[in-house]
This record gives sequence, C-alpha cells and structure tokens, in this order.
Amino acid sequence: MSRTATYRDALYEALREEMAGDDAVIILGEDLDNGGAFGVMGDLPERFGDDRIIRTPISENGFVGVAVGAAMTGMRPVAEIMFMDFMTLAMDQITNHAAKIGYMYDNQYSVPLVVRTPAGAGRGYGASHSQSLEGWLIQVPGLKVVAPSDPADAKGLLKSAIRDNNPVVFIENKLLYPKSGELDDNAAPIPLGKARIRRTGTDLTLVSYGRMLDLALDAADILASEGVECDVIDLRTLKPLDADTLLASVGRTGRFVFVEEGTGGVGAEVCALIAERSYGSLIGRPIRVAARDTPIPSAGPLEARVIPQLADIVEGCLESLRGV
Amino acid sequence: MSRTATYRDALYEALREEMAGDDAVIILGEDLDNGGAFGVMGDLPERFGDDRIIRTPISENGFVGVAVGAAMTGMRPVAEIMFMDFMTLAMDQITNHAAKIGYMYDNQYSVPLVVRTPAGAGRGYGASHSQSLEGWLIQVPGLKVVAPSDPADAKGLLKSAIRDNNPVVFIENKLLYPKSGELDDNAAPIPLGKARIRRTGTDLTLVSYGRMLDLALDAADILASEGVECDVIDLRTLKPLDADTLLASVGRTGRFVFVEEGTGGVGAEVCALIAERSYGSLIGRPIRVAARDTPIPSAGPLEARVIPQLADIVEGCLESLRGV
Amino acid sequence: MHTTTSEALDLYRQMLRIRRSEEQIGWLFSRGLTMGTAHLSIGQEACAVGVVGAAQPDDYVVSTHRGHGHLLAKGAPIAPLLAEICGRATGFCRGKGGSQHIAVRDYSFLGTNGITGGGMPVATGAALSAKLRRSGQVALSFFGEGASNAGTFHEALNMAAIWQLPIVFICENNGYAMWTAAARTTSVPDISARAAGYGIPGVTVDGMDLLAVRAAAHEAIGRARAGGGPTLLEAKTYRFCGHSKSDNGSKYRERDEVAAWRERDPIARWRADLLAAGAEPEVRQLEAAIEIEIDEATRFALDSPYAEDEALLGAYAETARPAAARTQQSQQLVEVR
Amino acid sequence: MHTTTSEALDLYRQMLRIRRSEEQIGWLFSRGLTMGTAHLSIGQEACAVGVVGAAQPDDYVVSTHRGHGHLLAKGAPIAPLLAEICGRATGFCRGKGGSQHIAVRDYSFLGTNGITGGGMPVATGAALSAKLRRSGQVALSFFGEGASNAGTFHEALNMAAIWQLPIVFICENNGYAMWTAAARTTSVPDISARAAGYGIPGVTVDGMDLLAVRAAAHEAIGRARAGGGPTLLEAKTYRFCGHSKSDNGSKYRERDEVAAWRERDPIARWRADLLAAGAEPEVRQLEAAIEIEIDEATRFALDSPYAEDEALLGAYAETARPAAARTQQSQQLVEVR
Ligand SMILES: Cc1ncc(C[n+]2csc(CCOP(=O)(O)OP(=O)(O)O)c2C)c(N)n1
Ligand SMILES: Cc1ncc(C[n+]2csc(CCOP(=O)(O)OP(=O)(O)O)c2C)c(N)n1
Ligand SMILES: [Mg+2]
Ligand SMILES: [Mg+2]
Repeated sequence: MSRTATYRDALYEALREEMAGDDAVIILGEDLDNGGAFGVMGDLPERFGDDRIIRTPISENGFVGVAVGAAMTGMRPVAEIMFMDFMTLAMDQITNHAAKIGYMYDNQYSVPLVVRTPAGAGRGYGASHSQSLEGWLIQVPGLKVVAPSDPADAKGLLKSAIRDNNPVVFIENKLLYPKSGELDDNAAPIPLGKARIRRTGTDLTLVSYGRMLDLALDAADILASEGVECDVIDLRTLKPLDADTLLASVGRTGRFVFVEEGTGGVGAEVCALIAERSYGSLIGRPIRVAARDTPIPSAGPLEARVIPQLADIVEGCLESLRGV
Repeated sequence: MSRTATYRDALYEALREEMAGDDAVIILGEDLDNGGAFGVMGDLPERFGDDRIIRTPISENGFVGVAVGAAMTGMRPVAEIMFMDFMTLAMDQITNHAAKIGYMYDNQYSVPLVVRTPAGAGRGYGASHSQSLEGWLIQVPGLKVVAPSDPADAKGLLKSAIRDNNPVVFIENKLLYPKSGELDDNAAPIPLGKARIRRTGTDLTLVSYGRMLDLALDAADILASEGVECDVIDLRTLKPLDADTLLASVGRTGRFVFVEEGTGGVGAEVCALIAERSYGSLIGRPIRVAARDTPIPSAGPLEARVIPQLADIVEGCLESLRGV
Repeated sequence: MHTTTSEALDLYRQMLRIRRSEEQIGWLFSRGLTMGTAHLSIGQEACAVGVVGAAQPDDYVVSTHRGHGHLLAKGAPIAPLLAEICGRATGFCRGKGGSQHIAVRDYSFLGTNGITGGGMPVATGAALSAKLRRSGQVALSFFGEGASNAGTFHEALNMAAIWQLPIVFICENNGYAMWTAAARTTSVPDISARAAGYGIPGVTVDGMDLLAVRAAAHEAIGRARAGGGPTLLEAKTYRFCGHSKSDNGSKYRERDEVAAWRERDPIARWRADLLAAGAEPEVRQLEAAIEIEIDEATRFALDSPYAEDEALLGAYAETARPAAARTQQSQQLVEVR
Repeated sequence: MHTTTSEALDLYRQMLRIRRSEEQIGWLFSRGLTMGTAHLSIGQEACAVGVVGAAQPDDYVVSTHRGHGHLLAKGAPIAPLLAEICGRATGFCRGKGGSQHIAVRDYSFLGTNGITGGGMPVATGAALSAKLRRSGQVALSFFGEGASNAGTFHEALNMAAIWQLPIVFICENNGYAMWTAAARTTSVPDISARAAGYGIPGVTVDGMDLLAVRAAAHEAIGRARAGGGPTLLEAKTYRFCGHSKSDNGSKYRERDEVAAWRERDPIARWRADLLAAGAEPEVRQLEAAIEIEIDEATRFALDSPYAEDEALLGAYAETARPAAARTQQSQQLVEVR
C-alpha cells in the first residue's frame, strides 16, 4: 500500500529494513543519537543497539577507513559523514582505499560500503557547511555516486546502495529532508545507474538531480505556460551515468540544459558526454546552470546569488531556445 | 642568454631565485634532503638552511594547514606533496581553508601558498602513486591550478605561482623531470591564466597540458604528414582557464580534441566550455582522449592500456575529422 | 595570581560581555534574525577570558565553531559580530562568513572555523611564521575535547613539538561533542594526557576558575614566548546551553549534571566576590554599560543593509606580490650563476 | 620463550626465506625486470616472523609499502609474489597491484599499502568486524615510525581503544622514514610512549631479537583475543638496505651506524646459534631448499605472461549481494510496520 512519508523517514526506513534484513549491515558515524544530525537515525540506536550503531569520534578519514576494513571482512557498513564538506578529510580512504581495493587487489576483496552524506546550501551555514562536491566523486574510478531527489528514490536507491558490492557515495540534500512524497511499501529497491524521466516534452532536455530537480520541474511548468515542452530527467545515479536515457532524450529534443547546485563538474561531464556522443542531434548550444565559482557565503541574500535559483534555470532554458 | 636545462632544474632554479629574492618564501615537505623525492630540491637545504627548508613529518593535511597559517601571517610557503595521490589527505586544508580563507573572511587575509606535487603514471608505481587529480582541483573556487609541460614554462610559471597571492596547486609530471629544453636567464615570469599556442593549423584544435602535450605535438606531426594541420594549445593554467585562446582557436578550426592523463575531468570542463560558448563554430563532435575509468594498474603493459598513448590521440583526431 | 579590584572588575566585564552578547545572539536566532546556526559558549567564558587575558594583543588566536567568546576576549566590538551573524554588510566579513567563519585581522584573530580540528594546523603555521619572523608572537589554538580525536590534533601537536613553536593548544573540555559524551569517543579522561605522545607539557585546570585558567595560560604562554615550545592546556568546563541553536542540551545531559555545573558559573561566582568586596556600584555601572553596548550593537546590526553583489567578487585575491622589493636580489643571484 | 631445535630451524627458515626473496627482488629490479619500485625489509625480518609467528593463520595482517616480509611470514608462496612484482598475470593480483598493492585473501592478508598510515584504519575496521562477528580473529596492523606521525595513527588507535578491539598495532621503528631520521620529525624517541594518549599498553622491544618480538607479540595478541583491547607494540629495528630501490641508504646514514646494526643481524645470529647447537646439516639442507624455491619462483615469474586486456575490467565488483538470504526477514519487518 502507498502512503506519504518524508525524505528523512524514507532514508530511515531503508536503513531499518536493510539492517533488519542483514546482520552484516552496520552504521558508523558521529552523533547518531537523538536522531542524528538531521533526524534520519530515528530509533535505530535503540532498535539495533551499540554493536550495530557505532558512534565514532570526530575522525572522518579514520572511521571511513574503519568502514573499509569492516567491508573487506564481511560487514556491509553504512558510514555517515555529517556534512559533505567534511568528506574532504576522508578522500584518501574513499579514493585510494574504498574505490581501488576491488580492482587493484584483483577482486579478491570487495568493499560493500555506503557513505551517506548531506550536501547543499540554502541554510546560511556558510562556506564550510554548504558544498556539493559530487563533481569530484564522479571522477573516481570504482566508486558509484547516487543522489536521490524524493522520498521514494531515497528509500529505493539507498536499499540498492546497501546491497551493492561496490563503494557507493550516497548524497542527500539538507533541504530535502522534510520533503514528503509517496512511498509504496511493496516497492522494490531502485536499481543504481538508471535515470528517471520525470516529464516528457519535445523541445528541450532539462537534466538535474537532488534538490535542483524540483526547481527544474518548476521551470518546466513555467516554460510550458510559454508553450515550451521539456523532457525533465532526474539522473538519480551520477556515476555510472545512464548515458542511454540522456542521449535518447537529447536525440529527440536537440536541446540540453543541465542544472546542479555545485560549481559545474557534474554538468561538465554530462555536457561532454552529450557533445561527444549526440553532437549531431544538437540544434542549440548546451547550457549549464550551476553555482558561481566562489565559496558559498553565509548571508541568505548573498547565498541566493551564488546558488542557482528558479529564475536562473528558466533563463538557462530560454537561452538554450534562443539557439546558437 | 639561453641554455638548455631539465624540467627538474628549471623548477629548482625558480625555487632558488624566488627564495633568494624574498625571505618570506619557505619550503615545507617530506624528505627534502638528498634532492628530495624527485631531485628538484638540489642544494636548497644547504643554501637556505633549516629555517627556510622545513622537513615535515608524514602529515599531509597537517603540514598543508601549517603552510596555510604561515601564509596568512606573512610567509609565502611552497608546500610539496610527494605524490599527487597523497593530496587526497590534504583536501580539507586545500579546499576548506586555503581556497576559502580569502573570500569567506572578506579578504582580510590572503593565502599566498603554492602546493607543488608530481602527478601522472608511466612508471609502474601502481594505483596509489600514479593519479592525475587536477579534475578535482579545477572545481575548487579560490584555487589556481597550473601544470607546465616544459622547462621554460616550469620555471616561469612556478615563479609566478610563488608571487601570486592566491593558493596555487602546481602540478608537475614525474616523467617530465628529466626532460630538457631551452631556458632564457632573462625570461620574465610567465603569467598564470594564459594558454600557449604551440603549433598552428586550420583543421583541428588539439588541446592538452603537462606530459600529454608532447604526445599531442607528436600526433600533430603525424597528422600533418596526412595533410591535417592542427592548432596545438598547451593550457598551462587549468584554472582559471584561458577561454579566449581556446574559443578563438575552435572558432577557426571548428574541431576540438582534448587530451589528458586523468580520467576526463579537465577535458569535461573545457569541452563543456566550448560546447556552451562556441557551439556554433563546431563542425564536428568534440573528442576527449583520457584515461580509462579504472584504477591504474602497476604492470607496464596494463598501465599502457589505461593511460592514453600516442595512437589513442591520433585516433581521437581522426575520429573528430570523420565528423558527426 | 592576585588581582586588584579594578582588574577584577575588568575581568568580570569581559566575561559578562561575552555572556550577554551570546544571550543576545540566542535571542536574535529565536527571532529568525541570524543566518545559519550559532554555537554559544555560555558557561565557558572563563576559558576565553583567562587564556586571552594572559596573552599580548598581537598574539594570534585561532578559534573554533564556538568562537564568539574568543573573539570578544580579544577586545573586538560586539556590533560587527552581531552584524556578521545576521549576515549584514557591516559584519566583520560583510556577511560572507557567518558565525563559524569570522576572522578579524585588527585583533590578530585568524578565525572561527567550521571544520572541527581544522584550526590546529593553521595555528601551528602562524606559530611557525612568528618564530621565523622572530616577531615574539605566540599562537593560541583553541579546540574542544571532541576535536582532540581528529588527526589534525596529532599532526599539529607533533609538528609544534619538533619545531619547538611558540604556541599553546587550549582544549576546552566541556565533556560533550554535540550530544556525544566524551567518554564514548575519547580514550582518555584527561586530554592533557596526550601531551606525553609529543614530549610536551600537558596541564589540566578547572575551566570554571578564571584565575586558575589565567595562571596556567600565563605560564604556558610565557614558556612559548621564551622559546620553550608548545603546551597542551586542558580546561575542564561546561556549556550551560545546547551544542547549537538546534539543541537545548537537555536530551543527553542529566538535569542534576547541568545544575551542578551551573553552581560553578564563573560569572555568577565572580560577581558575588565583587559584591562581597563592596564593588556593587562599579558592578552595576559596568553591567549597565554592557547592556547599552548590546542594545546599540543590536540596533546597528539590524539597521545594516545586506552586502551588494559586489561583495560576491574576490574569490581570488587581486594583487600579486610586487616584484620591486625583490628584483635586485634575485638579479644578483641570476648573475652569479 | 623457549624454542625446540625444530622450531628454531623453522623460524630460521622463515626469516631466511624473506631475506632471500627480497634479495632476489633486488636482483630482478637491478635487471629491470620488476614494475615500479620496491621497498625491502632486509634486516627487519625478525619483526615480521616474530609477530606473525605468534598469531593464528586466520588473524588479519594489514601491511605497508614494505610488506613482502609480512606476507611471506603469513606463509604465502614466493612465486606469485615475484610474479606480481614483475607485473605478470600469475601474480597475486595479476600484476594490477604491484609491490605496494598486494592482498592475498587465502592468507587473510588484507594488503600491502602505498599510502603511509593508510592501513591503520583499515586494520581497525577488520578488528571491529572480527569483534562483531565474534570470529575470534585478531588484526595485526604493521606500520613504521614515520607513519606514527600521520593523523590516521591517532584516529585508529583512539577508535581501537574506545571500542576495545582485538588488534595489535606494530610499529617497526627502523629509525628512518625514507632518508629523514626519526628524531627530525617525531616528537618522542619511543613510539610506544604514544600509547598513553589512548589509555592502552605501549611496549618497546628489540626488533632484532626474534624471541623478544615473539614474546611481546604473543602477550599482546593474547590480550587482544581475550577481549583486553589493543596494544601498541614498538620493535626497534633497522633496514640494512636503502628505503626503496632508488636509494642505497648510504647518503644519510653513517657507515658505523649501519655496521653496528648489521652486527645484530637477526638471521646471522640465529644461524650461528643453530650451528653452535650442532644443527649444521639441517641448516644447510633448508638453505638449499630455499634456493630451489627462489630459483623456481623466479623462473615461474619470468616465464609468466602479462595479463590480457580482460584483466582491465572489474573496476566494479560485478554481483550485488543476493537478496534471497534476507528477503523473508525484511518482508516480515515491512509487514509489522
Ligand atoms: C570535520 C568535522 N566533523 C564534524 C563536524 C560537526 N561538528 C561540529 S561541532 C562538533 C562537536 C565538536 O566537539 P568539541 O570539539 O568537543 O567542541 P565543542 O562543540 O564541545 O565546543 C561536531 C562533531 C564538523 N564541524 N567538522
Ligand atoms: C601519505 C603518504 N605520504 C608519503 C608517502 C611517501 N613515503 C613512502 S614510504 C615513506 C616513509 C615511511 O616511513 P616509515 O613509516 O618509518 O616506514 P619505513 O619506510 O621506514 O618502513 C614515505 C614518506 C606515502 N607513500 N604516503
Ligand atoms: Mg566538547
Ligand atoms: Mg621507518
């Protein structure tokens, strides 16, 4: 049966169900009590106890490395990095250990690890608590990168990420936690690597993920009132990319706009992919709508001029329609 | 007067001259004696003494942070990270401190810091000692990223990097250290942010940097014998990009091929830039020649199938010429 | 250490000024007038005032996410602090920084820092710089007991020790990192015990006792300035408030525990001593003065505009270091080769 | 600890097998037959054999860039090791890893590691896993004194201590990190002193004395297995060779220093004792056997092909965890909600 739940609760349910289903699934992170930093933990500590909900010290590189070692030896850890900005501290264990161990040790060991982390701005937290660094992660061979945009995807993708035998960085968005949406209790896990077409149109392919996806849909509504119909695609998995879905859409529309909260690295990869593989079908220049290339200021009015807003997306689409 | 010198010696000279010219310039890094890991240090330790050549413990994040604090308070540190792969450990101090301090503290402090590091494969060192991670760095607001391809650029760009008031990551390539070339003693420092046209042609714009630049030039020779004339551009500075030079060239040739040793992140950004801003002048699909999306194997024959080789570049150009 | 009444009054003023400013920040937050969140140090004021009071004005301070007190102890005005936290153009960083990213060059304050443990290497670098420039400055590196589990703590203390740098590492051990009790994540009860791993002095003092903190800081700073190298100074303290504005601190701490620590409120005790010493008039006078400063600061902050787009520029520092100063020397060098 | 002659012969065999294998790796390198560089542990063999000899076969070993000895002490065959270092398809990792990236699952060997200090958190994770799975396994985490200055050391030891994990941290203190003397970058002469920062036992032993190492390891491993938590075990040792194949170790170490340590060569001394005990025939016999193993291993390696393109696949582990094992349980759970 179907019901409404928040993004936060959907994540909680995925964790609870996977933990109940497999004793190998454990959670490591800082301050997991009282719901954790963003309320996702709920009653997991009481439910599963200290052996499976492991409070770590403030040691991001260290506890991600601990999760890697545990993953190599039979556990399926879910490590939480409280803000994606702090992942900068754990890039060695993520890049040189988690992502390489399978391949460089010739697949004698796998690293079934999920690193969950909240990304994104919009709360005035300032430069060290607002970044979207997925543009780095999609460049790391061996990693998978996922970023759900709504509750159903959050639950279905997190379940798949936990069951995947590869290291997966699972990117949540701070502003999405309270967002509610439909959840189907019988829904199967959502496979990684498949984008989702959220709206179909013939004039333009508008691609995004995470929090920006809703803004992209709003922009599509606005454009529709202007008689412009957009294909709106939610990437869902940023690595590996669902090239087929992207290329098919651009093949139909000939126009491409990418929206992201970061400074443009994900859009660069997708844009390059499309330029390389669907060049012939493009009838207008591709457009990236992304954050300004500056650190993210704390003051709301300034932050709003650095992070893409609805108007910027609409403008990007109009720009694309103006053609070459 | 002009003479020949190696890339290694050119770097040494830039360091020696800048240290002699400004007492604020200091060097921090691991194992700086006996020439340092790749021989760049030469006699700098004897010449400038322990107050200015500071041997650090194996603490990459720590000593880069030390360099940040010193840079905020009057010094102009040059920190050396022995292999770029280890920069993964210092990404917090580079990204959240060095790159943000100027802007987020409203430019009360600047961080005149250079982080030198050898990148690249080709020596069979394996997955943890062969990476090219500049694709991450160009996504960090506030950073400058430089990667010289020959001795003259190595010296001129390093001098400018040291004189720059921003944090600069200076990427050297392990295989280039023994390469020799012309050095002019009276050459002025080479400004950051300016690409260099190494060869001009009307058929195709071939862009690269660092070690791959020579392979690109070789490819251009081969293509010339086939009657195809390439513009060959050395980016030199990866951030900020010299968009004008790139767009002007593509505007003339209409065809674009990018070559890099990494997994494609730099090419993605340049490719997206060109697709967005010069779309109309493209007459063929852009092509990226980059490393395979796997960790880098140690065995030479395997490594050579992961890292771009001359044949891959020639093939990429032919592919581009085949058009859409 | 002994204090005259006027000195005692000034110390009281400094502590109260921090307390009242942060209470005001809490009020502004509850009214939705601040940006992001804020971490208050209510209860810990004796640490900031005791340590900074034992230092020189140009000594560097590298702070944490809980740094308003460290900045005010440095003597910084309240108005631009409130303005910054409210995101205004008149803030110390024009609203670009916010509570966790405030530096004030005029006070050698190298910044509050949103990265737990991130400041320790930076402070070590400032100390290295001071030593190399023979400036006589000392760096004061504040951090919490939770940060003492971060790799940066280890790397920074080891470097400061081998280079015998003029720095004091001050651990404000308030028993909790967010809502996690120290014992749960920290393998030693006294952070000062970790000094043994670096061959430097480690001291633990009562962080609620202003004079004890000041005396210990005085000794450590003196040793640092004299070339005696770093000290790890731990002050056992407590935050009466929650971790941040999204936490009231009640879920994970027993009422009695909080009450027992409140009993030891450094400000209330200090005030009582002053009154006992017959300084009531001066006390009331300075309290009134602080209220005025806070009211004016609040009005100043709220009346200030947000920064214009132009503030968004400057991700790069514009000017490069002038070659002039150096040309001749390097010219010579190029010639001799 | 006392040893029988047969046990003594076996220990000699293990140490010599490491020594000769690495000498052979050196020879292969000098002939340009290896990939990348190689870090030899010649002189340090008593550490590997002493520690691993005190452990169970399924205890985990997490090694370093200088890890051939740790792997061979685990009992691994020489041939696939040489093949790996020569980049061949018959190597432990099909030539994809190389000297610094070799794991061998059959021996619970979680890998040599090119990132100095990178293995300590991984080993701590293996110990956590062993504890959670109640497998009775202990994790042995090797590292050098240089790595003890890395943040990972601090973070790993703290976590191992608070969780009382079954792990032994073994610091092979050979006095140098590359060509930098330990005193220059390390704030304490004895790394074991750092145990005080984590409330765990810290022990220093003579790393050239096989029995001393084995006794200390035996105690630490026993404590770990019994639930007594981690130990920091430091073995003072020395590498007779250079740091890597690009260094002969002579530029930064006094002749006399090297000579003095060579005097204490654990293998030569052990051999002398065996001969004194009248075991010369057995000694010569096992020495001959080792030469044969090395010759055959070398031929095996050099006769092996390089891997085919197919080896390049597999940046992703193919299969996801089968849902089967878990469906029912979670089904129930979904129902109860
Ligand atoms: C690298 C990093 N990890 C986690 C956090 C989230 N965080 C902010 S404050 C804090 C607790 C810090 O505890 P402590 O060092 O004791 O300082 P206190 O808050 O008690 O003053 C944490 C975990 C952070 N800001 N940075
Ligand atoms: C993170 C990192 N920094 C630097 C290096 C380069 N490096 C390789 S071995 C080594 C020295 C390690 O010294 P120690 O830990 O004492 O081990 P030893 O080589 O003496 O066995 C260094 C600096 C590295 N591999 N990884
Ligand atoms: Mg605390
Ligand atoms: Mg060593």
